[in-house]
Amino acid sequence: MTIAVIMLTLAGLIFFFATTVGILRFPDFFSRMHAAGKGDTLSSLLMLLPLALYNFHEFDLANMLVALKVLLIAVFIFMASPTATHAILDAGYEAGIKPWTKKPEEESP
Amino acid sequence: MDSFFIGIGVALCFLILLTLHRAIQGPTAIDRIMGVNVIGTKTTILLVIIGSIYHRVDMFVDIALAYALLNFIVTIAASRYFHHRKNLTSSGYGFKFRSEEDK
Amino acid sequence: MIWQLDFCVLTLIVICAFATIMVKDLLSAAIIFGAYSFLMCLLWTEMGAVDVAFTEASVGAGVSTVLFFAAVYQTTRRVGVRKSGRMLSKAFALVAALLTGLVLVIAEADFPGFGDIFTPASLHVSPYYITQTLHDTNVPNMVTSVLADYRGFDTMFETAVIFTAGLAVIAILRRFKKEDRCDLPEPYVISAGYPDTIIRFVARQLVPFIQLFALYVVAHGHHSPGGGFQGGVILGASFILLAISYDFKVVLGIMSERWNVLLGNIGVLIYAGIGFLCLLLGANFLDYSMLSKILPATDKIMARSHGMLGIEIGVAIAVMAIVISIYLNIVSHGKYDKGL
Amino acid sequence: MHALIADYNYWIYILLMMIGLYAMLAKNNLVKKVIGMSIFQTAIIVFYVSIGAKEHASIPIIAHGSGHGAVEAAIDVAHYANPLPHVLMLTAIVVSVGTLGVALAICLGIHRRYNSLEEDEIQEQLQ
Repeated sequence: MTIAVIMLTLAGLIFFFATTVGILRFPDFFSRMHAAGKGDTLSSLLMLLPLALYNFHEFDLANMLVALKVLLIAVFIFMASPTATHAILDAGYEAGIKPWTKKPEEESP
Repeated sequence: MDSFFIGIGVALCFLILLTLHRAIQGPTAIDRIMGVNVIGTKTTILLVIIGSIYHRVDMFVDIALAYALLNFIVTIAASRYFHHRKNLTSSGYGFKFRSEEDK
Repeated sequence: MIWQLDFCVLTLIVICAFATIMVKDLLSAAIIFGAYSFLMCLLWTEMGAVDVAFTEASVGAGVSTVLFFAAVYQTTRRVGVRKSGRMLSKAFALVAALLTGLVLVIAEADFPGFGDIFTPASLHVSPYYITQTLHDTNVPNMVTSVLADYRGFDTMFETAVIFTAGLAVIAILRRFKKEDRCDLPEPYVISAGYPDTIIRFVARQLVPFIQLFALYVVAHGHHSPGGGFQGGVILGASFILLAISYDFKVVLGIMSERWNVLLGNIGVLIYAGIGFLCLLLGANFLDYSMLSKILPATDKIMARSHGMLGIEIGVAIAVMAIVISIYLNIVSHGKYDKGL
Repeated sequence: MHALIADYNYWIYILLMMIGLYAMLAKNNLVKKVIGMSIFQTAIIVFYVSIGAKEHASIPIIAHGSGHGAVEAAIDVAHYANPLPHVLMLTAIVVSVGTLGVALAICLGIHRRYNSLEEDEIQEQLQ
């Protein structure tokens, strides 16, 4: 159990790190949003799952409730985070950010 | 196990620092919104981790849930701003936007 | 307290505060201030102040940031260019801030260390609260019992302060001209802006759960962090979510201005009314133990617990109404026509 | 190292207070001043909550304490954080949102009248 918790947490941390690198290194808003939206949702699940598991060490009604609540956060993030990503992307598109292309001097006058 | 979780927490703090760079430096305001949203998600995780360190997770999940919730509301509110006011920059008053618009 | 996290979070907070002050765009400042509040919430949690963290998460990170957005939306994002004549006042401000810092640093040498068990603050009355709360009130959450029972007067007038703030916002902003007054709200007005189906759908699914969660926070505040303030703010935030994702008038259809002010009144009156009820039953003001005379099957200890629940409900109603009222007034500039 | 842990919170609160005070005094923009006020408030809250923290202490909620009238073994005071600063600061945070609302309402009222949020521009119009 402990090994599973550690492995999943480290996997979540790696995905968080990838998200952060993506946010820092990608060239324009849309690609950064791509990293933020996907990596965040996945890695939050990967982090919350072992935390739920860690609290479920004894089979007990109270522990089960806590584990379910932790998973409820994951469910909520899975509903809210893509919507938030969509909202931000839509706002960026409406505000007129131009997507990045490989040859910016040809695309944008 | 506690020291493992503390290590994870410090690592997440470091990642928050990196994301904060984007949130502070970010060329446009929308980049900042994105950065703050990502910080919010990381902080939600950190709250549950702190609960694990205290061995009282049942007391911390409510905070984390409320937190995820209000992070969502803040993000929606911030993005709705741009549906009504379509200027990315604050009318060009002396702010260093090293952004795409300069090209 | 976990000092490793303490160091990291405090450093991040200082960076955030600097950035908030330095950035030359009000919307960006509001966004970074949101991040600042998020990190503050983390700091409270790490120091073990879960109720404070809950309040900060709902009030600071949620509602204040949205209020800043609303204010910037209604005014301008522009931060003016620096004039050369202001260097003197800037220098003066810097000197004043540095002097304050110097005085505080000198005073800081006498402070007890962080994490010291025997600080003066935790010596006099606080051990009584910690040891006696279960015995006196049967409420495991000391913060709730101190907030609602031992220091009930304090909280009552804090609620009154919130109510006064709501009234002040209405008095400053609300415009009652005939042409400004909005007509009766229709239930499903599509706004002229962007009927964003995805956001609307998700918000419609989420709002009932948010409100249920808020009621749970109010009712379960005796056993876990939470209580009237937090639950009320989350209830208000659910209405704010509705106002943002749908139309402004949908919220007005559910919770009109008259109802808002009325609910604010009712909340404060529930609080004070329970106090006067105790007075009528022969106890002191806000001494809930006498409520056992009228509540069925409760002894004096449980009566205190139930009395706390009653005033938490009152606080929640008042705070919800005031948060909605402040938001609606600021985002529509007092005209109640359309919002963010 | 130990001295650093003992004092770090207080240094940061002093720093935040200085930042807030500087913003309130020096910034030309009214909303920036309001943000400075909020930072000042949080600095005070940091101070209070730091006072209440205890080393190796749990959160101020009694564990397994819900059974009616059942006061088990004696509760160790050092085992729970001090709840009193938490209560005071909890209400302070909620009041801060009230003051924030009023301050922003005043800013909006000023902007309606003078069409500007800058202090010097408003003063020019006043003269």
